[in-house]
Amino acid sequence: MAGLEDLYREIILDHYRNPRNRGELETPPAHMAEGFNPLCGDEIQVFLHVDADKICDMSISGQGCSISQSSASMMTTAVLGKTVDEARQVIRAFKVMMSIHGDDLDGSEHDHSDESVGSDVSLGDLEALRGVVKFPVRIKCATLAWNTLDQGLSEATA
Amino acid sequence: MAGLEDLYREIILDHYRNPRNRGELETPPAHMAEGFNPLCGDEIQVFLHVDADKICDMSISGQGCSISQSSASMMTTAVLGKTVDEARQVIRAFKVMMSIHGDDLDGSEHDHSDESVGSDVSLGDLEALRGVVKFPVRIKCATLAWNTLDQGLSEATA
Amino acid sequence: MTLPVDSTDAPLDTAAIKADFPLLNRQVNDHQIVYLDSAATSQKPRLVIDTLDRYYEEINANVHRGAYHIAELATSATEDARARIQRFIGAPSASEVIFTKNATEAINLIAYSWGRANLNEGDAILITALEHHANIVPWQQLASERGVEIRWLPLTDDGRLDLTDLDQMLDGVSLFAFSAASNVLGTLTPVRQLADAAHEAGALCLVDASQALPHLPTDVTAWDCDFMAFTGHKMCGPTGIGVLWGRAELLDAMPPFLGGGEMILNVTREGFIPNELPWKFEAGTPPIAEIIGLGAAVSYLEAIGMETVRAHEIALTDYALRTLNERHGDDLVIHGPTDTDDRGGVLSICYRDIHPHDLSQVLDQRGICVRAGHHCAKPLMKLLGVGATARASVYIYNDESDVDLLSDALAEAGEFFSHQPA
Amino acid sequence: MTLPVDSTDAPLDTAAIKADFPLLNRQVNDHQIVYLDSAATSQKPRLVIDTLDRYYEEINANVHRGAYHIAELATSATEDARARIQRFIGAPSASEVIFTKNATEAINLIAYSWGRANLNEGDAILITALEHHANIVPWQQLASERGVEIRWLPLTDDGRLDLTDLDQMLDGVSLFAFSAASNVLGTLTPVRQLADAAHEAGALCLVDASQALPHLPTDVTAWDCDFMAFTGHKMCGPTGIGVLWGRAELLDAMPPFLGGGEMILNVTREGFIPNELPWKFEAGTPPIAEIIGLGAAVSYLEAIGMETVRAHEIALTDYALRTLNERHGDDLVIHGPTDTDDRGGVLSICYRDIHPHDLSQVLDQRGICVRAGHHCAKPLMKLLGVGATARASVYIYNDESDVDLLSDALAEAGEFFSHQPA
Ligand SMILES: Cc1ncc(COP(=O)(O)O)c(C=O)c1O
Ligand SMILES: Cc1ncc(COP(=O)(O)O)c(C=O)c1O
Repeated sequence: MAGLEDLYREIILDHYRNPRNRGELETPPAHMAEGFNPLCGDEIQVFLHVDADKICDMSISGQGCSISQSSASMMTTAVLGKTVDEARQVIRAFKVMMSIHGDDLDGSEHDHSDESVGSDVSLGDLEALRGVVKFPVRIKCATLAWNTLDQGLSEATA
Repeated sequence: MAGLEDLYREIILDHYRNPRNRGELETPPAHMAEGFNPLCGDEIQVFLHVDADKICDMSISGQGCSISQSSASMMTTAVLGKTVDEARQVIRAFKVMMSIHGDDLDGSEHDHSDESVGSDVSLGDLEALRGVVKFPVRIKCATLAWNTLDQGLSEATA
Repeated sequence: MTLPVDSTDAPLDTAAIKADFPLLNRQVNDHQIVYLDSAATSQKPRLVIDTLDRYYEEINANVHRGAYHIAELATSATEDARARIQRFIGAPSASEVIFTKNATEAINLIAYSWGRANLNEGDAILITALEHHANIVPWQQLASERGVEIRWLPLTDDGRLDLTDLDQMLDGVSLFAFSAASNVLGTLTPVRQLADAAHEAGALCLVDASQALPHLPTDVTAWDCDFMAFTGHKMCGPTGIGVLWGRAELLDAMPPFLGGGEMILNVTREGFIPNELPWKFEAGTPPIAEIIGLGAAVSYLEAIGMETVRAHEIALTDYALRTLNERHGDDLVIHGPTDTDDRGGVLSICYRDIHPHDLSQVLDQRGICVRAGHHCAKPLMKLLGVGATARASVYIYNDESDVDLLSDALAEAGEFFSHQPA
Repeated sequence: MTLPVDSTDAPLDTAAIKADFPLLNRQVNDHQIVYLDSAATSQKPRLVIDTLDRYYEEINANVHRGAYHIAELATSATEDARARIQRFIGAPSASEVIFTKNATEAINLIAYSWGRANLNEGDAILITALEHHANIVPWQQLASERGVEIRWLPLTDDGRLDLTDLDQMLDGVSLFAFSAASNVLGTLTPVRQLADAAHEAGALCLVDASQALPHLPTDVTAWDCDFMAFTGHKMCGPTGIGVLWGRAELLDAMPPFLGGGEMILNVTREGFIPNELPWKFEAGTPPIAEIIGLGAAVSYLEAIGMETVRAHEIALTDYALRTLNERHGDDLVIHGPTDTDDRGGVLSICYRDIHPHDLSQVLDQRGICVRAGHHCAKPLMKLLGVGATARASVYIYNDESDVDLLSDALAEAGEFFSHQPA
């Protein structure tokens, strides 16, 4: 079917079928953050173990569509082992990639300082999710894990 | 101006300019009932003195448009001195005359038993208000005093 | 603009009906649109769209306040619509028909006005396991404010209400609030029986008829219910309009909800006197065009005949259940009752292990509109053990070819996801 | 359909504007309609009517839930409208723009959610003597429930707010709720000054901008207010749509009001988690067509330019005050401020001893639409010592000829009532 290949790239379906870092971590020492996509009912739990400012362990549970699940899986591989600051940079870079139609309602202009911050960071496999931007309702699927991670990092380091 | 003559008949303007039985009665022995037309802000107070089942005294205060004021004035001349039952028959007859577009929302059909009850009663001068039916928003003006009287009779004889 | 001819016995001429709905003639992704999401919102016939236009172009004026000609026309069009809706639902009086912005506001009105005036710590209400959030959250808000208990009537395995312990569950309950039709399972509930049980137990009942009224003949008098809520946009009407119907003596005894213009008889600095029904519960400028538009929607449905609508949907649902199950076998699960006597045309589908959101995305490529998600019924989804379903729902303008196209697209979706290298 | 060209400095081309409004081309009682009741509701430009049609004919679908194409278009059209309205009112974020059914619901939302969470016996709120019932009754309901005190800021003789004792009256007040423009007197209130005074006293402020937003450039940031309510139908938009704007940190801290779909993140049997702003306060299917229609109304007004609108209305009001007073002398009383700096184009008229209801009936025979009544401001009418006024109100499509026709008709009405034999 035409068009769908932009959305369902191989690597996305791979992460969907074989999610990395799936499961739960003991809390504490880990911290759990929960996110909901009110659109489609996707729910996600992000377990984070932050030690000495580093994400030393991380896992994902919950359920959702291929986009939200693969995005979560790729996210874990992108930030696991990174410092909190580095992880935040990846989050920002990912959100910039997803922001053509905006995930939230903060007006219509983009903050270009954000974009330059983002552009320093290589997103690697996550680039495969760029096609999601052509399917605006799916952006919330792709960003669900990231918003939940963001929230989890704030809580875990509060 | 064409059409308006149907509404503003001589006798109506006469009762408007020279309202009969205007004023307040002492309560008790009289009873006061108050009515509002939320449409145009008209307010009316009907003072009723019912003794031995007869309306032995009655007066009107408040303010409103020519239709509501003249209707109230004519009403007093029509029911003053009558028994409560007779007054209720006049009320019913008047409401039947006004009911082409319905004062309230009790469905679309008329109750024909009502109509036959009404037709026995002669409305006299009040017939001049028949033209109001062609101006549906004004029906509420014409019936304000009557609904208030109705309520007052129920309260005064309760 | 002609109304469809009443033809209670003849089957529905879906082609003619389809032609009345401008949107159904559009293309999506190079395919003629196949709209199977009427449980979310129905499409609108030309009659309703034209009625809105005529209102704005010819009689637009604020209502109940103006003595001039167009204000009078707007007022009587509004009250005519109210009377038409009254007759459509079998209500004894138009003064019992209260306009809200949607079914959700109608239920909240009951929860705020009747609920806050009558329910306190120790009181209980009964809802069911298949309710929409609109008939859950207002009660949870009340419960957390007042300590009111919420009980949940369970379901049978095939998604009907389990009435085994109904009387026991109703014991001590002040209100039984339930849907006449489920927006997830299609289940039709035995409204009269539930109302009788409620009354037997000394409880009032509130029927959420949002999914029933567009599809079935409805008569509040025959149902013997106390309150009923429904929403305009699912029954060929415009957005922005819903209805609360309630028995006059109950509504009369309730305090007002929203305060402002229209709902008062008098205001002084010291306080206000509420207006009569129905205006007492209609604060502010009403959704005038929307009320009149809903009146036109009712005319449209009446001209078809609600018996005919129901017969059409039974036949089409039967066809869908049969052909989809035959073709897709174990790949497909359709939740809810299997007998069309117990259900409407809402088909909640799980297909293989394809997430409903992915499934609906693939169907969209063929112009097929189905909804993926929790359908605002998360407690029910949890009970079904699924996070989401793909929901196809039919209405007067759908026919067997729409079901066939859905069936083909399901197969293609299966292909697409299995052929992608893993 | 073309938008009027922005022409901030040039005077308004009323003939061109009039041509955009289909209803203004109709006849009433054999006269071209003269619509002078925009304070009750404005007429709608073709752009808005067409936008509603296009929504229903091309993209009608429920929002925020569907993955298919038209649902996506409906969702983005809704959110685009929100962003356009955000910019129109100078709000920092679109998530602060909450859709309600009208201004009345917006004010009730504050009274129920913020009010019930924050106000108790011993607390006080300040309103003014010129408020519409929409900004009185919700507070009276709260007051009678909670024992909250309501204070009334008085007026000067010419109908402006009397600020002499403002600081004193604000002492101990939690909320100052006032209109930016009066629907009876036309009075414009000094919003920024009032907001500053409220903040100085530690109070929040709520601006009822229902009569201001259609007529003036509005900027909530410049006003520095906390909440603002307005209604769509008075600003060229459809019926059934209003807006509450509030500062995000206040809205975030408030409990939800109406409960149901859309306003939740999650629901379990145990309770619910509210959604983020703005959806937290938007329960149920929103008035989708109406939101998009209001967005179109804002585009229409922006294309004219709100500075131009205001300049036009100053000029026209000035003309009306001058010519009506000149011609009718002592026969005519026009309530409210005499200086167009302090007022908009709302003219509340008493003519001889003719009751306003009778007056408007006579004007209607000439196709002239004015409103007679208490204008949902009974406490103000009492203060003015009148039961009712006849109110003529102007907008972008009115011109001097409309005022002249009104003036002629007043004279004729005087004739009619004095020539009838008494
Ligand atoms: C000053 C003012 N506030 C509030 C309202 C209420 O607006 P709505 O009836 O659309 O809720 C109006 C208009 O009726 C008004 O003029
Ligand atoms: C069963 C049921 N109840 C209530 C509602 C709420 O309707 P609305 O969103 O129009 O208020 C819906 C639809 O969304 C529904 O399906």
